Amino acid sequence: MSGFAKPWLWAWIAAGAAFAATLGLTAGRGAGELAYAAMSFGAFAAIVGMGQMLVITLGPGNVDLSIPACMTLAGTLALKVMGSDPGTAWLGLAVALATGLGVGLANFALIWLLRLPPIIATLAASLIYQSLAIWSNRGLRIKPPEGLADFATGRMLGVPNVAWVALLLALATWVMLERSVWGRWLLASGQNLRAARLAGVPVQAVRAATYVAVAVFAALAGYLLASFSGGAALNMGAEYLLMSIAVVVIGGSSIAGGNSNVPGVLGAALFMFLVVSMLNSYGAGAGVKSVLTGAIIIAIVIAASARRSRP
Amino acid sequence: ESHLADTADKRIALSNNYAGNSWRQAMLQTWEETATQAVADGVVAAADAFTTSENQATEQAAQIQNMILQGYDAIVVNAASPSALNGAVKEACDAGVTVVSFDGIVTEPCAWRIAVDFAAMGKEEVDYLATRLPDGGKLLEIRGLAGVFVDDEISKGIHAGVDEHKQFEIVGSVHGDWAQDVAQKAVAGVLPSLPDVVGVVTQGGDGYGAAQAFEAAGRPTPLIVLGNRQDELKWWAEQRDANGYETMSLSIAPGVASLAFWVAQQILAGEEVPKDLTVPFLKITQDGLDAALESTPEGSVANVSYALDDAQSVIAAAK
Amino acid sequence: MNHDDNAPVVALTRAARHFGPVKALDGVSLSVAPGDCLGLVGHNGAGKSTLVNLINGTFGPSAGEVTFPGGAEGVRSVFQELSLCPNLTVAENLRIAHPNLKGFGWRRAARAEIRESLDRVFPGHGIDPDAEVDSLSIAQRQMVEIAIGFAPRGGRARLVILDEPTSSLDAGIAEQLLSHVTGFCAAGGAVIFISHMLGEVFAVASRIVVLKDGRVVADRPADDFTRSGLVDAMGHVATEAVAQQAARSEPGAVVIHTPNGLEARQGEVVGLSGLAGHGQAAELARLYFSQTSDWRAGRAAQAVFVAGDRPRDGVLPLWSILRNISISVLPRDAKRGLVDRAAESRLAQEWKARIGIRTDDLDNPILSLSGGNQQKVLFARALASDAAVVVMDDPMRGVDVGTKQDVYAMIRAEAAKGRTFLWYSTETEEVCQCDRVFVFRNGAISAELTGAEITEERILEASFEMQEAS
Amino acid sequence: MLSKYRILLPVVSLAVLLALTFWMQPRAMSYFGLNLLFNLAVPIALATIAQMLIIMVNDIDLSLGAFVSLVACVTATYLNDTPALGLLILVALVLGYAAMGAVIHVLDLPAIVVTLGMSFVWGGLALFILPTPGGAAPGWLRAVMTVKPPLMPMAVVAAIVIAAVTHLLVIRSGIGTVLRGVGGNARSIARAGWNVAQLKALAYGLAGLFGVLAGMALVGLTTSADANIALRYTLLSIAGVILGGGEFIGGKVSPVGAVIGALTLTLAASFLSFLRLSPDWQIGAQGAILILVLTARLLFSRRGAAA
Ligand SMILES: Nc1ncnc2c1ncn2[C@@H]1O[C@H](COP(=O)(O)OP(=O)(O)OP(=O)(O)O)[C@@H](O)[C@H]1O
Ligand SMILES: Nc1ncnc2c1ncn2[C@@H]1O[C@H](COP(=O)(O)OP(=O)(O)OP(=O)(O)O)[C@@H](O)[C@H]1O
Ligand SMILES: [Mg+2]
Ligand SMILES: [Mg+2]
Repeated sequence: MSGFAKPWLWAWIAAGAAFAATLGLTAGRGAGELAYAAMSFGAFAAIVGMGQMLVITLGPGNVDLSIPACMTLAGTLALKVMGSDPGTAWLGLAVALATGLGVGLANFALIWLLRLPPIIATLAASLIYQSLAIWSNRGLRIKPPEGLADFATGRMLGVPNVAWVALLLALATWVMLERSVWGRWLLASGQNLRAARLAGVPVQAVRAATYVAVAVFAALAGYLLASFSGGAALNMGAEYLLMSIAVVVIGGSSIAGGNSNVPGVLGAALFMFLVVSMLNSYGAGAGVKSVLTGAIIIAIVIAASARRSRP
Repeated sequence: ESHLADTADKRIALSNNYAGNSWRQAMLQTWEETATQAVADGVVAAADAFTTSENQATEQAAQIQNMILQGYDAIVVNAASPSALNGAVKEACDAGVTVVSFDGIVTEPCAWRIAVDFAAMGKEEVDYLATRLPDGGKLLEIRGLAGVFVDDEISKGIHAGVDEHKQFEIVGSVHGDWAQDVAQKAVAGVLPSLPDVVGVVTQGGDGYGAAQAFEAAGRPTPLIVLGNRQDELKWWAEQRDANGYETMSLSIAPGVASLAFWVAQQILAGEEVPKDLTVPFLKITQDGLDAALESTPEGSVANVSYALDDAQSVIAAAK
Repeated sequence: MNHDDNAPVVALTRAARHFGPVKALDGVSLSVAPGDCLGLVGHNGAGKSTLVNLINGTFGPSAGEVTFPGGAEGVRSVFQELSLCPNLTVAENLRIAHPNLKGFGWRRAARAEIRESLDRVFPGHGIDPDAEVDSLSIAQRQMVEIAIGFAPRGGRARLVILDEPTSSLDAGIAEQLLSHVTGFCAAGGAVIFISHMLGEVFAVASRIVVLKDGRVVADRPADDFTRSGLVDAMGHVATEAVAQQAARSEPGAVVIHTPNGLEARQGEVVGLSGLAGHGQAAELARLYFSQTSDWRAGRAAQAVFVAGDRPRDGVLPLWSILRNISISVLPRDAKRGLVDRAAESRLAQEWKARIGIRTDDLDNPILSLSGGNQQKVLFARALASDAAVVVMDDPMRGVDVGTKQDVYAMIRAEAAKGRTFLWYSTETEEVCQCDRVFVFRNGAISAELTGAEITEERILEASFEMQEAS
Repeated sequence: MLSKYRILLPVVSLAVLLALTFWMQPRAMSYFGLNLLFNLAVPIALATIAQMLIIMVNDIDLSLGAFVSLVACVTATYLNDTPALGLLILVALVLGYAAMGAVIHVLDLPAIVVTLGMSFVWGGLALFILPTPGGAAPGWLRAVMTVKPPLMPMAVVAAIVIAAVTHLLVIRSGIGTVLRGVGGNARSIARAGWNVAQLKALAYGLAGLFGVLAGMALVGLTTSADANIALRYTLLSIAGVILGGGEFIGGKVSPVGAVIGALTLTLAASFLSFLRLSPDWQIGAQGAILILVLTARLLFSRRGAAA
């Protein structure tokens, strides 16, 4: 909203600082490479992060813990259907997105029909999706069709294709949140569901659409990641559970709901990659790396919130 | 042969803590094949496999306790932790259950251990590099999951190897969590700040990811010691055909589960079996590559299945 | 404790409180002595709640000072917005306000104390001290809060500040409160009584202070005021009896018919009455939910809702005033799903002027408005839409007299244009302005009154259990 | 009124599950069997109580699993080798938790974020202490966790004691009431003159204390530790609180329910292993049973109360 200091700025500042610190080691050599890698890998975090952001915007208690399982399931099914055959990329995409749609609807059915708290519903459902992924393919790694793999690892105008996808998606999400009626409805539902309903917002439709959106985003990320890394693996989504939540909050979205922030998610996605790279480059051990990552996350959140509460 | 009949009414359980990668899936597959055959042949009454929903020692401890309750005669366990299951394993032993651990072994003295010398495996990687790159150079190490026994052991072996071969220096070390997408990401992040690297030492399963990261960064592909996943082997074969790339693959065969099954059966049959057994690791060289590729299903891992004879010879070797 | 009877309990000298550019209080001098019952009145946003917060120390004054010559203990506040812990029981809520209740058996002591206080203020209240506040009606919660205010809590209440305590109580219970306040002051206690119901203020206050835009414009004994004089002092021209019954149009077709027997025609203002908590609010909510969907919202909503319980049902707290006004009409003005921001701000400006929302910038957060002004925003939200049915759940809660008259007129005008209003109110006076009234008792309709039948007596009669036979 | 139903559901689900387990595995119906079924539930119950104390003040703790792991590492190393230093570290950890609560309140930070960050910090510290699994449980701790009391196995006795103590602390005591009030309406607590920062520090400090107890109990059972040993306790404890009738916001929690929730979760996993499902579906079945148990909440939820 107008008049506020920009909470998303901090994520970008932190990303920039981590970038600079890494390059400090090499006196600037490898800047292009590092930026390129950050954009490639940040893209996946950004895509799932934006989905998670939409859900978190729905208000306290709303979060999707089935993102990793959904990524894995979508990636597995898509690659299985494609079976490395050329020209099946679109078919695979359709299968992945349909998987996301199904997962999202199933999650929402649990939340709405059975009135389970979203945290528990998505956690429990994710175990089932995991089983489905195991059952469908028993962990066999099928290679993506060559054209698709080339697209996923390729670049356009010096920017990775996956980053372009994330960017387009971010643009669409931003327009949806900031300019569309749906966005207003989502933000209203996140502040006070009952008040929103009484103000005429079709809250269940909004919630359903949001849970479907996060699953579709996750499925797309799973499809791209599997294509990017040469096949789906049963554990390929694992690190995106905490990651998706971290990029939302580092990006400056309010965890209390009703307020969200697309540019912040992008900055935070880059940051999460760069900070690990920085610590790796400085040769930090696993323990130091973990402690510093945690400390930096907290520092960013404090900085962003201190700015916000003193307008 | 006479020992087979003695165990016809015995029941064996497999306690597994993780099913989320192709190695474990192949392991479960091998177990199932061995078990189905053994039950059909009347060797044992049952040989059921159980997997926990989370890769955690606490869940596996509970799982072992349930197996005790279910009255299994032997529990074959691939442990999430070498020591955190000791309480549950002790309880099993006290209840008269035979416990055989493999791959991820347990330190509780009452259990049997079918161990792979992970440290030796790590050292052999560097030894191999020393033969291929006598001038030495800078190495990148890709580790597994922090805080896990196997990761620490292999890494220790690698560092011991580097200490021995002074011409090598490890200039970067990242955790790839034994997942190739994670390894790819970690390597891509650290590469820009690294000088030229001549070799990559891995823990298996992450070599292909490393190769992709080098390619994406536009760097020449160094000598990467690979694991046993089919996609790694295939990539190796492609590189070999294209430019004569030469390397080696070191790993543990998931089929060691079948070895553990037979060892458990032998113990139940009353055979005298030493507590500590060793299996060799699976090594694929340039010459064996094509044969290995041929016998490995698409997308799976290179494997060896063990039979009763193998178990008997491993036992005999340890005596 | 100081036993000097003449020393005031609290004294404000040129106390001021600014929120940025807003001068909520602008140099107020005031003192309250034991035995005083001070009626505090003023338009919405005049600074009454701010004054309360200065006295109870929620925030300090920007200038001037607040002193307690006899010490600050025994000064209690009952806040405008309900402030109990809903997850605790009634007795446990007393424990929150009474930290010295300790040790084994504190529950028994707490239970006894709150029961005694409730019995004293609201005889026959029927509230179980072990009931969770969650399970109480809004009126019962208000009663509990008042009872906690008057409870001894290890000492004695010396000054009780009541900020619109009767806004959700029905007439009978409000009457009990008023008589308790009178007795309390007669026994040497002091009370600051804030209300927009001038009748109540005249009934209890020994002295009336009128606030206007953060300043005291009148401070005289209650007897020196007349009702119209008081309204004048508050800064509104009395538009008493605006067009009473005047523009009553011919009612049209039946647009609403519920299984309970509630019926409304096009262009009608239908009142729901009866004692608080007898199912009116539930009936309205049911009706509204049946008219609208959880799943779809078309360009034009069939019904809109004006909430009385603002934090629970109305306000979207993170948003600006502008966004709070426009939320219900977004689909109507949208172009291809995108919000038409120019139309949105035009609409909000228009309603700010029409309904008199006191703010200098519609982009301010809604929570910076006083309670009554937030209520106006909710009215604006509903009336700005084209919905044929307007459902109002006690919407005048905390709205000042002047604004009320404006809103009554607006409702009449809209009804004349063919809209139907369903209006639940705890104030019989308001219900009497309706075309048709349904009186509720125990969740069912006990009487339907039209035209000349709508009188205070008939409504009261239908509200209470009457022996039909005799 | 609601609080009475709140406890009913967990009790019923546990009873049904227990009956089914006994039916399928009569061997479990013994002193020995009950102990095997439930002894690993003891640390989970303690962790669930810790999580409940945080949820009680409207926050959520994503760092609990990492924290319990850290405590386990400290217990298996310092507390065993140099008890005084070990104790000092554990006390410092509890104080650290209290400080975290105060900071969250004073700086008005979202707890979910801070605890997410802290989970990395605790995890890193645990890796420092135990880069590779190991350590050993102090003898006395091992003795406590494997003691064989008469009549009832240790696991059952411990569960009852934990439930009783926390019920007295959270539901019956005055300060517990105020802490629940913080979850219900922090503003009114502040207006009544309480220092909410102190109260939050107290709630977090208590949570830290129960987290420490959980870690110690765990090491007493497993005899050694590793840096990842209890990571799943984070989600498990949240599920336990909800299963036990607690709610995420509004200070509505039940300690007795939380303990029962922890027992139910543990039992659910055992029950499934008795079913002998195909390995492919073993993981999914855990999810299914969680959904099934929670679906019973529907029977008790207020119909029509939601918008
Ligand atoms: N926290 C705040 N920030 C900014 N402005 C505020 C704040 N609190 C009050 N105000 C402003 O101070 C003025 C006085 O508000 P106050 O709540 O005292 O009015 P009131 O007389 O109680 O009105 P009502 O009868 O509507 O309750 C209003 O203009 C309001 O917008
Ligand atoms: N919500 C509850 N859950 C479980 N048991 C309860 C609950 N409320 C009361 N009890 C039981 O009922 C008994 C009587 O409760 P009651 O509150 O009347 O006792 P009290 O004497 O007022 O309290 P105390 O002396 O502990 O302060 C308690 O000892 C307690 O065991
Ligand atoms: Mg006010
Ligand atoms: Mg008011």
